[in-house]
Amino acid sequence: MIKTIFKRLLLLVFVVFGVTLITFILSNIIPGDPASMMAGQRANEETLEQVREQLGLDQPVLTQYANYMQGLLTGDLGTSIRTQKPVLDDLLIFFPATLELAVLAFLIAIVIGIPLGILAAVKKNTFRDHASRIFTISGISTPVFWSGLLVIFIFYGVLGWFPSNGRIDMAINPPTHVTGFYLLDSLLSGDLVAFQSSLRHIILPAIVLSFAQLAIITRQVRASMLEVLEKEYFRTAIANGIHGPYLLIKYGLRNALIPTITVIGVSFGALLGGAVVTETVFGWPGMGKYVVDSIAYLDFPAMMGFTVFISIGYVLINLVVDLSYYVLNPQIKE
Amino acid sequence: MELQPQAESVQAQPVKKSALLYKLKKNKLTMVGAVILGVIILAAVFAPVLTPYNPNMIDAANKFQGPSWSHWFGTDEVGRDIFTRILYGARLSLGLGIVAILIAAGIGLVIGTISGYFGGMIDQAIMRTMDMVLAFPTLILAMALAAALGPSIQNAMIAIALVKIPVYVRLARSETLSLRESLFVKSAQTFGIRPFRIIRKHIMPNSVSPVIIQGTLDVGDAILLIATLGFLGLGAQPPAPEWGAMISIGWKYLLDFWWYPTFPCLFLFLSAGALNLIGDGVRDVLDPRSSR
Amino acid sequence: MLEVKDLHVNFQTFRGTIEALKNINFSIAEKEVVGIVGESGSGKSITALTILGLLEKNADIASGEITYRGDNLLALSKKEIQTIRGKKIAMVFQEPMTALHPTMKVGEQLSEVIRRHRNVSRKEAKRLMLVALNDVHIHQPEYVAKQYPFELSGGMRQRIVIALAMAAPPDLLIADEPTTALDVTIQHEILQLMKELNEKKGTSILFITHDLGVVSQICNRTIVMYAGEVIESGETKDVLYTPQHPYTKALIEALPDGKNANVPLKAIQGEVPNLMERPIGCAFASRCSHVMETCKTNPPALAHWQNQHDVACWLERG
Amino acid sequence: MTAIIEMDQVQKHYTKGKLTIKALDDTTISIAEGDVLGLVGESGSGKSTFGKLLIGLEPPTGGEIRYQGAPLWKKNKYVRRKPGELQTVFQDPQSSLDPRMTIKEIIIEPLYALSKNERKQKESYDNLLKLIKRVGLKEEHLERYPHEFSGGQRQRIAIARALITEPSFIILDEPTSALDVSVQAQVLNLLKELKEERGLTYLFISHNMSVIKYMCSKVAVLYKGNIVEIGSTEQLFNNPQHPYTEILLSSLPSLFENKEKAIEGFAETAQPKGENSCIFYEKCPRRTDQCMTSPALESRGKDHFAVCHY
Amino acid sequence: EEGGEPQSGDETSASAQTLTVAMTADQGTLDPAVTMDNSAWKITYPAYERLVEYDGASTEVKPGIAKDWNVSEDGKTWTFTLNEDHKFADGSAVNAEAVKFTFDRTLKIGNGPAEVYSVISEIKVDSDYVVSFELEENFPPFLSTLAANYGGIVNPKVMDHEKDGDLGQNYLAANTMGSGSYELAEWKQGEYIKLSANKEAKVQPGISEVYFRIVGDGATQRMQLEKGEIDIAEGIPTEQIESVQSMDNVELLQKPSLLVDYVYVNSSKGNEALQDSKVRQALSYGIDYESMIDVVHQGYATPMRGPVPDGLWGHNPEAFQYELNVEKAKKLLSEAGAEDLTLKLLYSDNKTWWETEALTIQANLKEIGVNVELNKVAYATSREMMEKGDFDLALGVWSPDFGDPYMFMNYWYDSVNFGLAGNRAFYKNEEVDGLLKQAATSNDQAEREALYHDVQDIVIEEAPYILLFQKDFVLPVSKSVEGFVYNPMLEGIYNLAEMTKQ
Ligand SMILES: Nc1ncnc2c1ncn2[C@@H]1O[C@H](COP(=O)(O)OP(=O)(O)OP(=O)(O)O)[C@@H](O)[C@H]1O
Ligand SMILES: Nc1ncnc2c1ncn2[C@@H]1O[C@H](COP(=O)(O)OP(=O)(O)OP(=O)(O)O)[C@@H](O)[C@H]1O
Ligand SMILES: [Mg+2]
Ligand SMILES: [Mg+2]
Repeated sequence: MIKTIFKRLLLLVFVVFGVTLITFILSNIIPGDPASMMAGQRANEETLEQVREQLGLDQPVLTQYANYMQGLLTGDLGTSIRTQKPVLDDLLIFFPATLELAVLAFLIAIVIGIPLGILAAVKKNTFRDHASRIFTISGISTPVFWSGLLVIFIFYGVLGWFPSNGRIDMAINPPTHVTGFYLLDSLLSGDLVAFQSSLRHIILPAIVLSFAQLAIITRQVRASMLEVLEKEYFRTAIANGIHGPYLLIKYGLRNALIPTITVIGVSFGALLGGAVVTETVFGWPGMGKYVVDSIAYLDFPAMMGFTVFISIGYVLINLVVDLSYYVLNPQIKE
Repeated sequence: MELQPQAESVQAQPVKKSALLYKLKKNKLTMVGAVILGVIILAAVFAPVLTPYNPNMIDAANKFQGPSWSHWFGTDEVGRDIFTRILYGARLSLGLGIVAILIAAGIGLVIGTISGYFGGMIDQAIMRTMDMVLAFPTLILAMALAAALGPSIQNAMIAIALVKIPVYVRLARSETLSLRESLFVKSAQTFGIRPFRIIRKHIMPNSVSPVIIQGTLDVGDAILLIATLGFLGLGAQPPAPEWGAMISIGWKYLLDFWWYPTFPCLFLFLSAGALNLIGDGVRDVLDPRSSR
Repeated sequence: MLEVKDLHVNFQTFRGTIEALKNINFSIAEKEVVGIVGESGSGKSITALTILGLLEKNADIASGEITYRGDNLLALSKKEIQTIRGKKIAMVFQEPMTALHPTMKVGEQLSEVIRRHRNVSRKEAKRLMLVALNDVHIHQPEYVAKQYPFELSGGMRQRIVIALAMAAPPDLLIADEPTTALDVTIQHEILQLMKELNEKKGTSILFITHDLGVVSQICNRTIVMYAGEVIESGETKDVLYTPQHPYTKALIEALPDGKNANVPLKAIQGEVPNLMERPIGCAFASRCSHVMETCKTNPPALAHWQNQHDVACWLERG
Repeated sequence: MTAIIEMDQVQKHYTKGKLTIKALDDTTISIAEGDVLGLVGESGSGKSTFGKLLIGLEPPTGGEIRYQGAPLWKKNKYVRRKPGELQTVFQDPQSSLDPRMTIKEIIIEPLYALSKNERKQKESYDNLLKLIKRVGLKEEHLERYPHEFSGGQRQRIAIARALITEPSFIILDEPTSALDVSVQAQVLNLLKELKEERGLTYLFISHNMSVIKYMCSKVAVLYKGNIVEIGSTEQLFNNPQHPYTEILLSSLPSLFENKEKAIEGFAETAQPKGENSCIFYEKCPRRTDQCMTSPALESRGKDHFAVCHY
Repeated sequence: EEGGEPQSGDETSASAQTLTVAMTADQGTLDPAVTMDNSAWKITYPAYERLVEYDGASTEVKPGIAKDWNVSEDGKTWTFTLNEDHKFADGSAVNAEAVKFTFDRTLKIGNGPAEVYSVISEIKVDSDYVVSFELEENFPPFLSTLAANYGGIVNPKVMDHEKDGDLGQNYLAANTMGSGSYELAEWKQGEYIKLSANKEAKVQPGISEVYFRIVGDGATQRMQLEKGEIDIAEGIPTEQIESVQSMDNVELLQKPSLLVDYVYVNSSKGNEALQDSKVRQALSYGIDYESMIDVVHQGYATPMRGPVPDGLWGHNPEAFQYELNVEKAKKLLSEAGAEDLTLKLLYSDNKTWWETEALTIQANLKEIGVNVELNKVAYATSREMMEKGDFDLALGVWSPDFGDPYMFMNYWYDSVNFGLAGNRAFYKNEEVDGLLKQAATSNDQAEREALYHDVQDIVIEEAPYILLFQKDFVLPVSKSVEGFVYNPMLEGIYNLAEMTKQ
């Protein structure tokens, strides 16, 4: 097991290398000139040259890449063309916010999605199954900006229960930075006011963001559960008097979990990426907006940095997913 | 000693077909899904008959009209009839979304089962490549691919298909890992059946279920993604009546002109729902056990 | 203790309705060991599954009543039947290979069931689990407890399944071909174990098998099924040594007697009828060596022959 | 008669953590062409493992297995000389059948390992019909799926599948344990006929001694991964040499045996004191101090060997 | 906090000391020597002072740090005498050295702003409070450029923050070091930027704290405005403006702006037919200007008259303006032999209304038989395509950086800029070039105005641009806010120091 983990971590380097290389190649394919974006509309050729030189864009692509990788090894992700600040600094500001949102959304999706999927499977083709289907499909097929806006309109505009935007009230000082997660940090520092405020701020976007993943998890759990419910051993367990949650979880869910975990792992990446729209709608100060702006601006250092971050996160999560296969099905050989 | 064949031995019936029908009929929800999708498709095909408007005709005087008899779903910011645009858009959006996912799911299933079945170096190579693809934020990758392939609607579709492949690879592979150890696969191995046939005949049909579930859920996402690419100039160009684009432009008007984003959303929801119902049905049909 | 009355079970399939059980009547008294024998597909397993309410969704219990100590099992609510399964009536399934949770260690599976029925602590359950494994003659119980089913031999799995069913121990044990995968020595031990359970704890046993040898060894009474019907029943020795139904006779003749390896075994000619289109008359008519005209048109009912020995055949009634 | 299978000091050990399970330990045996070798033994004694090594499902951890003189395993890689030559019927029919294939597809599946011509020829519908009728299935079953059958019917499907390639050597792992007596009779008859017709060789794994007696020309008795006795069926049944064989024979429940005959069972379990004691020491009713050292395989007559001091 | 009562967050904004502005996006760098993004200027402008300032709502300048100034005969030397009581936030004096430092720094950094000042050849410190600029050539708009954001005087102490020879760029990207009434107090990225009063500033503001809050979504801004959580909402699109008018607590400011919306007609590199001025005229005749304004901006815009917008000197109210005339357009096209014309219209999502605009143009031109294909691309891509001339028609907006018609006339029509910003129409006319050169180097405003009028007549006739409209500045502002004066040169910039709140 440890050997496998170690091997996979080595491969992580390979993945990051590949990801950056591809990004780099792509950055040269996508039409657009970052220098011109930076120098502004009215810059003349000289200024452009100067900016290019400054950004190192005048060098051959391979040299640029080599420079980038060299920087990467020392933890230097370069300087953003758009914000003129080190990309790492920018990402460290935005990443925790996105991560906090994604993790919470993720938890919501799992906590609701798995039981809902089990229920739908057990009650196949009953009212409850259909209700869960409608609920989850509306989750996946209503775009986040639509549902997000509606939620803001209802819970902020009409009812006024939740704030519309931001991570915490402007008047409240954010908790001291430990994890970068406001919810955790405020609890750690015992600042209940901050906790309450950040909870109220995160709840709507997290729910909206979780909605689509919830659908996927629910449907996948349902499908795999249905397969398990038909298995002989499940019937044996019932005949032996096993029933209730233990039956559903240990005998059912456990064996239905492999495809579910797989989509969960994949969807966590999607959550990080999908946070973009949610963040825009809810004015959530996360990476999503930063990246979208960077894309529009062709801010490659920022895009690369983001990609590196996400890919490391992604690979780590899916490493856990892959390892979980061995636990979930001991017959699978490492 | 040879056993005597029964005199009244029944003629081999074309059971397969009847089994299919039986299952579909029994699965009322699948029928519901098929009917919904069928109606949408028919409406799209007969759009010119069903609506007097041209989907791209601008009628500035009638912009932002609410739903009425003359404009069932109202009009948009330049006075185009939303109902008409939804019908015409169905051809584009549904078609592209479904095809993109079919491609992605198909390729993903093949690669995933191969990767899972062979394991070892092949598996590592495939999965790390997939990790790379997946690790990219979908949008960046789709954008880059669409840009590299050249902006056209087909290429946008291909880009989305490519971006979506890894999900299916992972799903198919995870199922394969378990199936590979099952006795019926092992017995096929003992016959000396070649790996590719084992994958095709034994692994794929048995690992297709999560792929179908994911696929039918993904179509809606693909439609929205096509719209996003459209914004970056990489997909369908305006004024193509594409659902995703209608939604993404229209959502800003939700509070003032609710009908604008809502009806396209509704159709996306209906199609996604219908596809999902059909997907469940297909899964059932493919699974002989569920016919009992 | 258990009485099955007029049981009819059909399966709805797209090909039509399968009449899997037709007019089944039998009972099991306290402390009794009853055997059901019959060809493959004769409805033995379905009978067992019906008792525990574990039929597939497409099954339709057309009529009948199964009373267990006064309760009609078929009318019980889900909650009520749950308290009966495993604790009062337990079942050993036919196919040991797939009857175990594939990804849970066998010890864990067993201790869970023990905990459910005996209300003991985790530690105690573990101890009892090891005892139970030992009871079914598993060598190195500590080691095997930590193995997954796929790491065990067929016979070992079957013994685990048996241990599971006997965990409570139940009042009635339904054992559906529990020893098919066992070698004779172990089979012998398992049969001893069941006998012991029957004698010491008073557990009644419904023993489904097609191994007539086993039946002769353990069962007080034997029921012979054919095509979803009971065609003969009575004291084991009566049924086996003085079989009345031609089908029963044929079954006995089909056994290799261990004497002459050069003479082909006497298999029963023909096939079990298609349960979707039952013949109008006796279901065995087409294979029967003593077939008469009436057999083809009139189905014989199960009728008393002599001291508790019932037969469904026109022949025996002259 | 030439040996079709030769096993030389073959062992298969499973290790899990510190424990090692010797599923098969230093087994040397050969199966002659046209033989039916019965393999009996306690459950878990390694019978199926024996089969798995031959069919390529598990590599041996030691020793060499030769099929028609050529090694079957080369460095954990199974060498298949000619597909369809070696076939198996598994103990567990349920999980050995692909749930998503119809019976017809399942049965003809092994043909896909053959050359196209050969397949075309064996795949013919008549051929198929004949085959399924021989194993007691009906034509209408062909389009059904495995779950629609009873346990016995499934095993017949598995047998039909093994027969379709017209193999020369079949491993039958408890092929009839799931069958009712009537079908068992049909199947055994069938197997026997086929053997005569085609000169097949069987490895017949079973625990039903009367079936073994009926089917086999030679019998090997396995105990805890070791062959404790091997000999022709006649000799072994009439003159068992190893105490375990005796117990096996006597515990046979049969309608025809005298039920009153006292069964000589296992002895109370006794822990062996040394590392090298006889493997049966623990349960042997005739153990003595001599058994503290392990006995060697000795000849007890023509082609009859046993591992016992007595 | 049940039942729709105001959040604790708006207690702050309810206070007279706090103003909250909702803006749609976060800002990039705040370094005046780097940023070319005028939405960032709303933060930097109040944090810095310039030698001269725009005067109220007019495009003329008034004294700022400089109390007076003069220009040499040849127009090449500008001398400024500074006020002696302006102080940076750290208390140090704003003097001639600081002025010289600022401009030297900008030129050395060499980004977009340097381009504006590229005419400067040398800056001299004549005494502590007198500074003079030597220009390479006569450049009359020079004074005006000093009032723009890049003219903000930076505290030379920024060099204390220099890293790797970046002249403090990194520091100034997220900090301010000026003498304006405000300084940057806090910047929570992605959430808000907070300005607070600069204690050392000469002009002390009435509102001590200003929050620029990032609220990406217009609908949300609207709800926040209605609830009084914000005072100014920048991001409400004109389609939703109607609903703002019904809010009791909000007033809608509407002023003509200098933001001009037009179509580049690629006169050299696009479709060959476009090289014929008749075709270009036909296009200009093909647009329904009135309805365009209605559809695209709900009427919140003014039709153009010539390229120089109303509100900037040099504007000619008499200039010819095309009107919709389908017949004429068709006739012109057939004269030019350009029937069945198909043109590619390039635009991006840079401006929210462009999509509608493009659709309308497409529909309009269809009437005159010109088939328009829409080509919507990412902003950066559109920039590159424009640079390369890879389009037939392209949407553009333009607003002046300094208050001089030079910003329009010279940028757009001078072939010096052929294919560069402004002249993306790839327009070239030697006569025009000559006149523009003359206008750019004369120091006589009347003469310049006349010259520009002449040029306008020619370029309107030649029609390399379809001049669509001059967008109105529309801003919903809470009624509690007073003293806001809109200066068309300072689009999106607030005169915070003069504003108050009840
Ligand atoms: N779910 C089902 N749908 C349709 N037919 C079924 C179903 N389950 C069982 N049957 C049919 O019912 C009949 C009785 O089956 P059952 O399993 O009781 O046989 P059995 O007596 O246990 O045979 P065996 O000894 O082979 O296990 C068989 O013909 C079988 O094909
Ligand atoms: N994959 C495995 N991992 C670990 N141990 C295994 C594995 N497969 C088999 N064994 C062990 O090997 C031994 C022999 O198993 P095998 O299946 O050969 O027995 P068998 O003689 O066929 O028994 P039965 O008659 O019960 O089928 C058993 O103790 C079993 O637990
Ligand atoms: Mg059965
Ligand atoms: Mg075995």
